[in-house]
Amino acid sequence: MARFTPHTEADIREMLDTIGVDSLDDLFADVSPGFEGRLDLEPPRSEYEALWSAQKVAQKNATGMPIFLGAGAYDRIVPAAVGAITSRGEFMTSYTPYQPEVSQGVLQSIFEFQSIISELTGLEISNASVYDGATAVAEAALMTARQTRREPVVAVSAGLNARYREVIESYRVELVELPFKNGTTDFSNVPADVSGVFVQSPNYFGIVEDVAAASEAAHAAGALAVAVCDPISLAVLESPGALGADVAVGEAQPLGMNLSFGGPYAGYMATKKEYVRQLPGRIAGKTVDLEGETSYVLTLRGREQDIRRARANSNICTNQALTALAATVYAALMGPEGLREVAELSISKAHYLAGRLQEEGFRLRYPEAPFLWEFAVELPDVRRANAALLEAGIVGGLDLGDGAMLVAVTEKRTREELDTFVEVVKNAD
Amino acid sequence: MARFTPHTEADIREMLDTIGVDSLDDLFADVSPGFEGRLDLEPPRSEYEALWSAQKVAQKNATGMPIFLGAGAYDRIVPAAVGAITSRGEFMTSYTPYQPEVSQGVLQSIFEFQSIISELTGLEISNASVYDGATAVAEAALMTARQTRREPVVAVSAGLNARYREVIESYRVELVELPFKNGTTDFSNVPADVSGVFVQSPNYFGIVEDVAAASEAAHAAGALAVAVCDPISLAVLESPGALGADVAVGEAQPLGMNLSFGGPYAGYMATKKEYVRQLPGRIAGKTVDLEGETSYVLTLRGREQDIRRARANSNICTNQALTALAATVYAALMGPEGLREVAELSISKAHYLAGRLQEEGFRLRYPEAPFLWEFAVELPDVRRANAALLEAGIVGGLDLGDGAMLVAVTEKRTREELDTFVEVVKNAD
Amino acid sequence: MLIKDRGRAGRRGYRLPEFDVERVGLEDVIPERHLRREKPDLPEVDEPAVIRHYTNLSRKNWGIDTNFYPLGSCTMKHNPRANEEAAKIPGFATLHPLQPEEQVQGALEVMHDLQGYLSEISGLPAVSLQPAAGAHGELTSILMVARYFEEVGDESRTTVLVPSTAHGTNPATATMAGFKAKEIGLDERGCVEVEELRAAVDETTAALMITNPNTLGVYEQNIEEISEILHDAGAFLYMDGANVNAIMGRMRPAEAGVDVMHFNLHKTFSTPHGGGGPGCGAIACSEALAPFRPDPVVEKAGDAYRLARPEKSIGRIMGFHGNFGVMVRAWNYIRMHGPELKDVTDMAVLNANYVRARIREKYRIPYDTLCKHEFTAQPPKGKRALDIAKGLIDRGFHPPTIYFPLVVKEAMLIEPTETEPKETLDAFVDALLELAEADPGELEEAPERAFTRRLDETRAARQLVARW
Amino acid sequence: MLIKDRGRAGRRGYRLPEFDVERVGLEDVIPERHLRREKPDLPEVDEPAVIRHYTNLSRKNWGIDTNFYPLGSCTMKHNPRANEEAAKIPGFATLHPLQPEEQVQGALEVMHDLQGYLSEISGLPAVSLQPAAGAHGELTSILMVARYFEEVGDESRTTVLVPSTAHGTNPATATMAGFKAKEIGLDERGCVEVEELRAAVDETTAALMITNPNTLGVYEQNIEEISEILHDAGAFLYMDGANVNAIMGRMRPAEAGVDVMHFNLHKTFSTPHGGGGPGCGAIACSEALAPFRPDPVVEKAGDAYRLARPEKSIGRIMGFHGNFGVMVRAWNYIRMHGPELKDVTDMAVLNANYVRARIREKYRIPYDTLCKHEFTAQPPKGKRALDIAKGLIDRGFHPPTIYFPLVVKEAMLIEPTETEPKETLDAFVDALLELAEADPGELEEAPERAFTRRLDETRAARQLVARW
Repeated sequence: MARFTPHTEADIREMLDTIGVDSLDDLFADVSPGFEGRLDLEPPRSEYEALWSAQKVAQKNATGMPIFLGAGAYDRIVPAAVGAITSRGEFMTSYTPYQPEVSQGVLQSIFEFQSIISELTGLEISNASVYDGATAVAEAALMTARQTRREPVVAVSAGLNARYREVIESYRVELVELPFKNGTTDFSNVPADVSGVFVQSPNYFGIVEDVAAASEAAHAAGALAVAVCDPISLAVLESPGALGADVAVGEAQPLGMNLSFGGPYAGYMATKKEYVRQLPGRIAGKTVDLEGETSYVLTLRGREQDIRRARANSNICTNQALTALAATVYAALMGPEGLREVAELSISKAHYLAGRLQEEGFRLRYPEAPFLWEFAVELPDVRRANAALLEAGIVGGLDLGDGAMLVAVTEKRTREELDTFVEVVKNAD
Repeated sequence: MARFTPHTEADIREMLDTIGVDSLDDLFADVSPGFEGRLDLEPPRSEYEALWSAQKVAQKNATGMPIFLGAGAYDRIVPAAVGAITSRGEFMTSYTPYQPEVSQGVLQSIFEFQSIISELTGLEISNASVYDGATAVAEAALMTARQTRREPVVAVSAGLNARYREVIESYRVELVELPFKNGTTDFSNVPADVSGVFVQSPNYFGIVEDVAAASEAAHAAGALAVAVCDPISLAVLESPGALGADVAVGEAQPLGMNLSFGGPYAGYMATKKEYVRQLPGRIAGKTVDLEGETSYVLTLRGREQDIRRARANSNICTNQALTALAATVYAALMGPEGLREVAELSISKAHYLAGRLQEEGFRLRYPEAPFLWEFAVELPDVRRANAALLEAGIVGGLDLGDGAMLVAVTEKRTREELDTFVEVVKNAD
Repeated sequence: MLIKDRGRAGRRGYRLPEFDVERVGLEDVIPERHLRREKPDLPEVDEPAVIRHYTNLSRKNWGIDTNFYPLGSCTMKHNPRANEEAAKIPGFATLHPLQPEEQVQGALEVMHDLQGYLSEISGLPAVSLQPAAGAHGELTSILMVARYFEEVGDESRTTVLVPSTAHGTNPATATMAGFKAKEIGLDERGCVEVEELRAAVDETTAALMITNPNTLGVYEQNIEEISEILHDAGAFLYMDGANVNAIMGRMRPAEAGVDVMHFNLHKTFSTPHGGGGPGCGAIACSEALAPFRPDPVVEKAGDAYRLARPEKSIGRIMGFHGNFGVMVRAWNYIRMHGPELKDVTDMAVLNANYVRARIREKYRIPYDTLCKHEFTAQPPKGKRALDIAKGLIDRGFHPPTIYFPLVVKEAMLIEPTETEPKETLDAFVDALLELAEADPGELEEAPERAFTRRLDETRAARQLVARW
Repeated sequence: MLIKDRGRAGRRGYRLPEFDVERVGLEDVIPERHLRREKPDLPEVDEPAVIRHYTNLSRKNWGIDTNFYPLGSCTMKHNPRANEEAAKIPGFATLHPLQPEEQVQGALEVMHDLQGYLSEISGLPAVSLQPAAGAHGELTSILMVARYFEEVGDESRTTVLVPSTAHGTNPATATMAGFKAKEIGLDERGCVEVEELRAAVDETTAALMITNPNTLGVYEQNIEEISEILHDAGAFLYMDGANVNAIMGRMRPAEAGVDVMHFNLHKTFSTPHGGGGPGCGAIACSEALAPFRPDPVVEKAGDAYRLARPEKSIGRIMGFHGNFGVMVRAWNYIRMHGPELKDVTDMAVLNANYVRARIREKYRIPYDTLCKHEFTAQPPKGKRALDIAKGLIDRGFHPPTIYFPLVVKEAMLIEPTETEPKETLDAFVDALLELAEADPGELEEAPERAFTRRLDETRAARQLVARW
């Protein structure tokens, strides 16, 4: 019998009798076409053997080194307390809180997540999270179309993470290109018929963009302004809400999630109260129970697929409750000062590294543009530099393919690592 | 302010005012001699830095290799579910269940641990655990003296783990040596005035001893018979209770505890009901509450130090509740059949290895004696063999210092590892 | 109490490393107009408070770890702890998604293995692991269908058919992918009405989205005929794989003519549901649709694994490669089972049929036939599913899914899963039978032993408060 | 329900690897008379049942993670999760204790560091980490004292003095180490009565076991005079270090004349109490006693660490090197604090004094002076400490230690620890003040909101049932 099924032979016999069939095969009498073979899978491994072999497979990955890759996923500190909470069985093994009376833990934690996102973005309403930053961006694109009742066409620039752009397109939204010059986007000529205008800040190249200008341009065109923001940056940068954005979305991974080869992360989405009906995904709301006690419940369900079916505002069903909980615990541990310090440490270290590289004669791709913790540096041979870095036990930056390397520096990088980076890159030439 | 203290400056001020002192220093006005300096400790590390440096220190240890060391601590499988349970905050961060109304979880888990130990040992009463196997042995030695009202003098042989013998002596108990021949102890001439007779089975050399003979000899001398047993062995060997032992003690580490460089483990102790007053340590008992509901409570507290002080039967206070919980979860996962299979896998693999070594011409130290999963094999140069094994990525057996290596084989060892062991040892000569 | 209310200005829950480079003044590197003026109102709490707050929050929640949770269509099976160990291995957990392929061969091996396992289970030759959830897998599949017809230049395909029993995600997906969703009714057995389908299928049909077994728990016995109807019309058969736990090793969708389907790794392959996610909605498809899979998939070339963009890919649907941590768990689960996945299915179906057989005495089973891993029941006359659900809570059981599928009034969709012992099923049935007799007035008071009483859900919507 | 009662014959909770060598018949290798005849009656359960059973058991328990837990003399401070991470590092968790020294340099470095830290904190030059608990550290210390006198040939030392406030472990330890325990009374401040001590000390005195601050929470202000009295008589001053959380960085026992002491790593250095253990009762001692420390200690020779047996060691007191996993946690904690351990002490003492100052209004404080990290209170006249304790449970607070120290009637020993915020202390005080006014009859009914009502403890002892 299988690994996690409790029945004994006697149990099975008794149950088959109750059902009124003779054999397990009889339970599948209606299944046609039946599969008569045996699944061609490796024989069952015991837990110990499975985990031992998983360890061996994992050792084929290069980990345990300082990482200078970013571009949407950041090697940030994950406090030990985060995993201690998210591994609590009650959080980990529950599902969408359809029965609020026995799901207050998950519901309140979602409410807290929403609150944190609202505070960071300066917008009134956040949802319970979506799959990741890229799908949050794509859902926001669709949202602009629903709200404006326009065709889904959004204005973007090269400053928007190329991967996000691709997902928007996969979601059958048209992109209109805005000019991108000296590291920032020119919002002065937004076409009149777009449903949304997107601004990512810091953008793909780490540079702070003009969210206010984007918002104004969007509104002038009758479109919605969507800001795409790294949540850590919002500890130091003005909130998109305050700068006029209608929607803020982004990747919550920097808030306490492991890199985990790209997922699971969580996308966040926040908007103005007036647009809440077009916001996809779950929302937890505050209410009271029969006895007047404060409690929480999924609300505005009428927007969702399980109620509204073909007319739902999205097909999205699950959120990323557990990774959103990680973000919540992370934000609580850090607090406003801690988040700010994470940002400032990263900024200081990134500027130190950029300065050292410039001293060594390397040119930044956008030397005049204000950046936070990520920057593009031009190198004679990015591949060779990365190979040399790997040799020195360092995971180098992203090869932009055009003679520049996109380098991300987080609070985890030490001065020693930064100095080594410079030395290696210098000598790689 | 320190790392895990919540007070703000304002809190501190307000609290000092309530207390009626001006400063934190004033709270220590009565402390003489005061320490005016600053503790000469390294500056505080952030969590991330502390864990990062801990990783680096841990890398100086040789781990991740197959281990053939035993001699009281065994490299056995620890199911993933064990850690999932013992890391539950309610178990991990509670203390001795003095308040049973809010400690039923710990109390019932202790009751279950006791039950499992009673079942395995065939004895009526188990305590909640003591520090480790060695201290269980020493406490048992003291117990025999109290029960027989004799001086603490116990008869042991070379078959008793040398470390256990040392701890007995440190506890100010005298040892009387019994002859040890061909791998087993001769109990035919136990001195008449000893308080206890000890038999370890399987003994230090892995060999099954005659517990019944030891019991008879003890009783003939008016002494208590104490059996020292690896709990895994009790899945296949007759229980000490059934063989007449009055006390059974041992190391519970093989039941789901990490090797952890020697601790924390847990010692178990079980005895006949008539000797319960002399059993040291906590005991959880079953009772009912006011409403008649089954519940559990620490009982027979009159034996203990916090009630009986100088006349207590031991100074022991804490048990090893969390590691005892690990043993409980482990035993529940394995069940009687699983424990038996752990034993049989180990026995089969150990006999395979012993056979292969003998085929290669190596002699077992006690070729006629029945062993389970540990045996002493004579090698021309044990040090050289171990060095060669390490070279091959294997942690070899224990150098007995007399031309033999004590080799332990658990269910984790694969045939491939066993074959490699043989090849390496053969070629090391 | 909210975490924020446990805070005081100035408290900190985490200490960061000291600055080891010169601290850069924000205003020196960022134009002032970009800088934040007002501090976000986030909790200012210490670590002890965080741990206690969330530990106690968790204690106001049930999960599979605490209670039987027969939530129909969600497959709330036991989440083996080994899976968690596997996902936590640093070689997996700390890998950056953009590390070059030669640095991530182990991760790619996991993905490649898993693609192969899902292929074997479905009988379909091509797999994509990228979708993050079932609904996302549906969307991916239907986008692939759409792209296929674009590719072949067939502009007439504007409709996706959806049986009336379908999950709400199916019609919502169809809409989202740019199709009109059209509903198909049921026959008396609870299966897709074949003649209605036949009449509905025409040159505008892009696909039928079928769930099999369907959300009534009934196996779609005409699936081969259905696939023929669609294929004859040049349309595709998509299968919603929410219920794969009912068929592993017992049937392979490809052999029934399914062209594309999704899996819910968090349902069938035991990765935790996490209070609502993360999941993974991997898809499997035929050779015809394989070129349209999202970017990237994992290929093996010689001894090396690599990420590749399928030739006519619909493009990227996630930021990186999908929910890798979920894949690791499912991979580990499948490796612990191998061909015994068939036993998983057998036991899941046994459990559902056993509960069905036992509650039949007092509950109506609208389609009372052999069910698969779940079945739909109705409360006795005069009782509401909602009240039964709340009454179950007071008896220590998480309620089944209620009011779904929509085609059954007062529906209760019950899915016990294979990891529950007979005693639990018996206790659950006993509670249901007792509730069938309970006084309706009393039941309306339930739950009385939960963490709250019934909630004012209207107020939550009318006076929306979604943040502190 | 017990775990066993969740079982059925034949269920299994864990699958082991297959036999990859020939299966040996037990009867072929072990004489039949040694083989087990009757199967032990152990649980036969599946993993899902195990997880659910113990998860739910845990939910019937409080810990620091769930509730304020001001258990006097136990220092129930927050257990940082970083310590758990450190102990779980495979390079520590999977190390066999008998691996040769060259394979375990990292582990020995941890132990050597920790010895040094404890030495710095105590001011005492030598440390042993081997004792597994406070009581074990006491025993070790007194055994060292005994061995010292044996070594110098002084056979007259038969008595160990113990203040009346001492933990029960102190006199029990003295007895266990072969001494007569003799009690010394208190002065009006709650400190050791110096004149009584002076009169009691003679050539039979081996040591005084003092706790400082003592179990009333009072600092032993005459400790220097006390140590002189003992040293003049050739006896030793042992300090029970249960309360080191009150003095770190504020005083060093060595400078007060302490010769040997123990630490509770699980109290002072935040390793979890685990429902009663494991702990670590490391000791620190003077040069004179250092040669008697148990075997082994860690020494550094050049760049290498090694295990060594002190010259005149009392021998081994644990099977291996002590509770290494606990040491790793304490080591990590100290490395996260460094000299800020002083702040830990300051905040612990602040919290205790604050609670003392606030409850004074209605509770009697028998020795009402500045306390250190804990203090002893008595309920208002007519109330019992037990009832107050049970009333606290209904209000969500774990009770303090009650009926200890024995010298105070109806004692309540309250230790808030430094990791609790002012709000929690205030709520606790408010509850205490409310209970001071509560109707005694009602209080006897408490707790009503716990996991059980009050228990029949007499029955547990009279009709002993300690197993299934």
